[in-house]
Amino acid sequence: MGWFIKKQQPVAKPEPREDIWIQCPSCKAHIFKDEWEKDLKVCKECNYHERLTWKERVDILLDPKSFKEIASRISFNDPLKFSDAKGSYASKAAENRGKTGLNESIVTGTGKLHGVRVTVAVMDFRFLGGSLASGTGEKFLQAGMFALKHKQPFIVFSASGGARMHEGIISLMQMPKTCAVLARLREAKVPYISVMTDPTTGGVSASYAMVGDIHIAEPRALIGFAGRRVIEETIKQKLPDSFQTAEYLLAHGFVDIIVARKDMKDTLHRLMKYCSR
Amino acid sequence: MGWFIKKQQPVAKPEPREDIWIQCPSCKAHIFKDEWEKDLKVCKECNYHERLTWKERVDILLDPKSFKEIASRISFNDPLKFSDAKGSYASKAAENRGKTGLNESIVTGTGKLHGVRVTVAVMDFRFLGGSLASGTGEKFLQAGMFALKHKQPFIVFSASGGARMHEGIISLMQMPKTCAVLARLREAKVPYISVMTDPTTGGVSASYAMVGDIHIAEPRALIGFAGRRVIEETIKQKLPDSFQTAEYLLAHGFVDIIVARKDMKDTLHRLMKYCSR
Amino acid sequence: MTNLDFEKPVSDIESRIADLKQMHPSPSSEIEAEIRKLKEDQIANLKRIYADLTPWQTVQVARHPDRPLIRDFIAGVCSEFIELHGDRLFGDDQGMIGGFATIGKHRVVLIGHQKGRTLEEKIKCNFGQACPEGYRKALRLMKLAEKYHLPVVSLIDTPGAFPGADAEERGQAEAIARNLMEMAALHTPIVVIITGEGGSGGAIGIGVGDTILMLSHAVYSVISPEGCASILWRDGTKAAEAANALKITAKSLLSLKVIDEIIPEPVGGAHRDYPSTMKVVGKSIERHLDKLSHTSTHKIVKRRFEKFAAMGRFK
Amino acid sequence: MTNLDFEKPVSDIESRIADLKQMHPSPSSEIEAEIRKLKEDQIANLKRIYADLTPWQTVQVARHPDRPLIRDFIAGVCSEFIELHGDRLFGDDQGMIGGFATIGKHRVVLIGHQKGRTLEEKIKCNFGQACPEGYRKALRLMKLAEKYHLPVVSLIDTPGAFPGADAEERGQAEAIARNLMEMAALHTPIVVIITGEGGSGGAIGIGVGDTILMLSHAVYSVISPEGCASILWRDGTKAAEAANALKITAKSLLSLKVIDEIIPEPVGGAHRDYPSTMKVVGKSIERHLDKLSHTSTHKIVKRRFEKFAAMGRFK
Ligand SMILES: [Zn+2]
Ligand SMILES: [Zn+2]
Repeated sequence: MGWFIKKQQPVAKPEPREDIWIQCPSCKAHIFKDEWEKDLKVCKECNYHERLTWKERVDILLDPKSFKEIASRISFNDPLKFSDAKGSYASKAAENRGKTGLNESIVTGTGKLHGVRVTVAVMDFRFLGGSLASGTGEKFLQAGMFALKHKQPFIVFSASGGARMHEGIISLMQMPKTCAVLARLREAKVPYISVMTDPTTGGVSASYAMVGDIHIAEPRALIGFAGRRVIEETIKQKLPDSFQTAEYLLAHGFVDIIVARKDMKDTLHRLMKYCSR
Repeated sequence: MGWFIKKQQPVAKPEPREDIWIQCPSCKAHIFKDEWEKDLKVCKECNYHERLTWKERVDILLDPKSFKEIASRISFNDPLKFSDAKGSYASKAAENRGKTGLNESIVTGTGKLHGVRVTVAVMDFRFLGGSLASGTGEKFLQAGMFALKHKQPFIVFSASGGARMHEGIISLMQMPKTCAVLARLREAKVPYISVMTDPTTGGVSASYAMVGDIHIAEPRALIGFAGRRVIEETIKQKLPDSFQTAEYLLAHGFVDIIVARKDMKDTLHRLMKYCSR
Repeated sequence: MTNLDFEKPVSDIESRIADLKQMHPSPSSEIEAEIRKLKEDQIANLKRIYADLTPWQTVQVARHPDRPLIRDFIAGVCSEFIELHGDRLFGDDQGMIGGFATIGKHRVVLIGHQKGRTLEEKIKCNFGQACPEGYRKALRLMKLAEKYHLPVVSLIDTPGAFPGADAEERGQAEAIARNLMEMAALHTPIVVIITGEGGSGGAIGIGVGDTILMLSHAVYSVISPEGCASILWRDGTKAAEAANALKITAKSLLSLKVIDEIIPEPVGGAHRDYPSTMKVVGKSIERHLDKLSHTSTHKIVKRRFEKFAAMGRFK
Repeated sequence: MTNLDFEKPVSDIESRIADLKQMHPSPSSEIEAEIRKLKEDQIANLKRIYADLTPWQTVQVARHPDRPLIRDFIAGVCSEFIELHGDRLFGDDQGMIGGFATIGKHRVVLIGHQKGRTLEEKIKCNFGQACPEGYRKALRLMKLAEKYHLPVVSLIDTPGAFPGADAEERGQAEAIARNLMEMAALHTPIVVIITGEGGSGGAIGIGVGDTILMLSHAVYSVISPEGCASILWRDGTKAAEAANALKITAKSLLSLKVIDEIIPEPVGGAHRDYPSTMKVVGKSIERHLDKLSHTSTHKIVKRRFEKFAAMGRFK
């Protein structure tokens, strides 16, 4: 009865208009901008979780108007007077500040999550690749001390390419610095929840991201210590796509739970109930 | 110039006389009995460490005449009224007692090691294969409590085929029982040194042998949880000879140091100096 | 429902009921009465059989393919469960699972062996035989429980720890041993329930608790009856004999004071009635958590020590 | 002795001395005087060159094939060393070693990277790049030190943590991170000495201490100069430039307050005179252990926190 079936003509795809469509950076599917925003920048086709700005995170995470920034005035410095081929670190960072309105790669503050007072630190990849530097470490420290003082659960969203080499050894020292304050939280039994978002790598993965009471990851987030290229050079072979994904880390025992963005707030709230003493 | 060299006639080996020779159970070399004893029953050809009786251990380990037994009157019982094809457990154990003069698979006591007061527990494989049972656990517990009370380092020589199944679940319960007293020693910072001798397997390896501050093993000792045959059946392949040896455990991170019998006393003495607070 | 050999009278009645139903698509009231009668018979038979199971029969019930597994207990007993993964060292063993759970009004950390229901699951879980990373995951979660003073609820159902070369290589002995010492000293209440098979070191590796409960048709043993038979009688088929000698049933273990309480299963075993099983298990856990919550942690840890220190029968 | 490029004047003099010795098997007193003169020259040259090494030259000295390695320091500084093996979890990494050691009158736990001298050794040690099990072994030993209140002495000499797929799989990031947190809170004194290369996360993974010492020609950096150059300039040959920009020498790090003290090396670098190097390193460690032994643990841990909390230059 084949003759009944009308062959469907391929519909000429409309040229996507940038004002109303967005293309998923991962699967290249075209998605309505409205829908994309409503889905919290998660692709409904492939579950790709796009990187968020700190503001977008806070808006998703905290009760409306509850966020109050901590250590807001702390800003990057240039301890080594560092310059590279493309110019000075100072000017590059200043340019970044201009574009993002950020003083550093992290924003810290306090607010309410379903009514529970929490301290948060949210990295923003737009600021020099979310690199870990003096300002980042200091803001982290001050937020941590605030959490300690007020016994508020400390929730940290990581998004980082690693240490900021323009600050040389000083950036490396932010690893023990941030972990030192977390040791204090641990001693005081103040909950610390680490949320790893895309990407959580290098010095951030090897410091505060990996010493949480609970490790959450967003789906498909890149998480790892060494860079893929470096590892491939070391082992002289190609790595599978699954390497260093959130799912890979879950399977290898370093992530407690993978949480989709839309469930993040509720899951954090549920988890905190178990860590209240 | 080959004709210079006189072909050596194979010397007809004298038939070894059992009264003056001993044959190494491992490499089959014939060794003078005197030498064998002088070498503490270690083969100078292949470094095989023969199993020792508790008395031989204590003589090697402690200063002369310093040993005083603890919990000496504790003896095996027969909680399940267990019988198998070869007869009752009670009669088998009694027979073993007759042969070895032992009440149980472990002898516990206190003494001096190069002048340092220590508490020791020494297993004896001759008593029902050094199996872990109620009496073993109770003697271990009492020795541990003695070490705790007197703040004496607790040194345990394991030699065991595992739990004594004739005591059923009760023998299994000796695992948490012995570890419970070790938890108390840990809390009080009383040093606990575990020495694994051939063989340290099954329930003993999965309890007190593996939770020491320091793990010593005698060379080539068999150490492991599951039996070789069971594992080979599970994985459907033959295991190498090196599997579950002291050297294998060292390589895999579960033994701190392999110590030859002749160095055991001095090494323990040196180690204890670092654990004195 | 798979019936076991010794349930033959029950199977027979079931067949007769099925036959009757097939022959009488629209049964008369007489037929209906007969079916009712048969069903009563069936229950009476189950009661009779299960009142007097031999140890070896109990083993078969404890291993029954339809016996409720940890995921069933979680679904039936917990109003919330958030699974947490991984040992933070090597892997996320599926043979041992755990997470935050709410039972009644109690927030707890729940851990336990997972056997898996489907073949695929079973393979992933090593048929409930946990690896070192499983014991280390359980320990990590127990330490988390201790930190936030959540009680630990530990569900035991394993043929034993996995006897693979890789498990050995990664320190199966060390992992179990460490758990024994850490659990002995854990500063939070621990309730243990043996729900199915309590297999040797693999069971005790998460089995050190303040209250040890056991389902009425579960078993708990230092060695499997088959293993014991093959060692002692050089004949694996003498498992029934070994099961007898080893004293592995809840009743025997209660009299040996190795367990504190028996949780009675519904008629015909837990696999015949999940809802009732869950209800009685949930209530029992709650009751013991209630009790423990009224005792100071210091006293709990002290009593736990005394409990295990007292285990043994010697002269 | 391998001479480095920038040591050409020294090499030249060495050749001339060798030539003279060859030409004059029984040298006259004049020739002997000339050789003496040349040797004085050689030392003067070494002094001059080493007084003013560029950062990149310092890197080459720090990586010199004859530079003393951890086993040399142990042999030269400790009157006793009992090596302890393994992480009790997975393995016994040769890239990180440790054990009980006696330095002067101090009993300590000593840990540190091992690079290996021969090619065989180097391969076993991953060229000083430790794996997760190395960091976990170090942590285990540090916890043992804490238990018995032994100070920790940590010797740093690594190009970085091992960047292999297996190291990643077993949690290189977690292992380093955990050490950072545990070391920050360790209740016993920690003396850190950067003896050669202080390579990034691999170095700081055992580098959190109360006193951070550094040999005068050692380097300590967030990234290797080559790595930095290839990222920032897309040109690995600009390593010298990167070394300059990164401020990786002892002098720079002292002024940045990342280290507390420079241990001066003998003329021409540690590799030219082991005995003097060992003497000065030993004395320095002893002096700092003496000092720390007079401070309460509580205060030490508090100061360690403050030390690292103060690290950073921000606006
Ligand atoms: Zn997509
Ligand atoms: Zn031999």
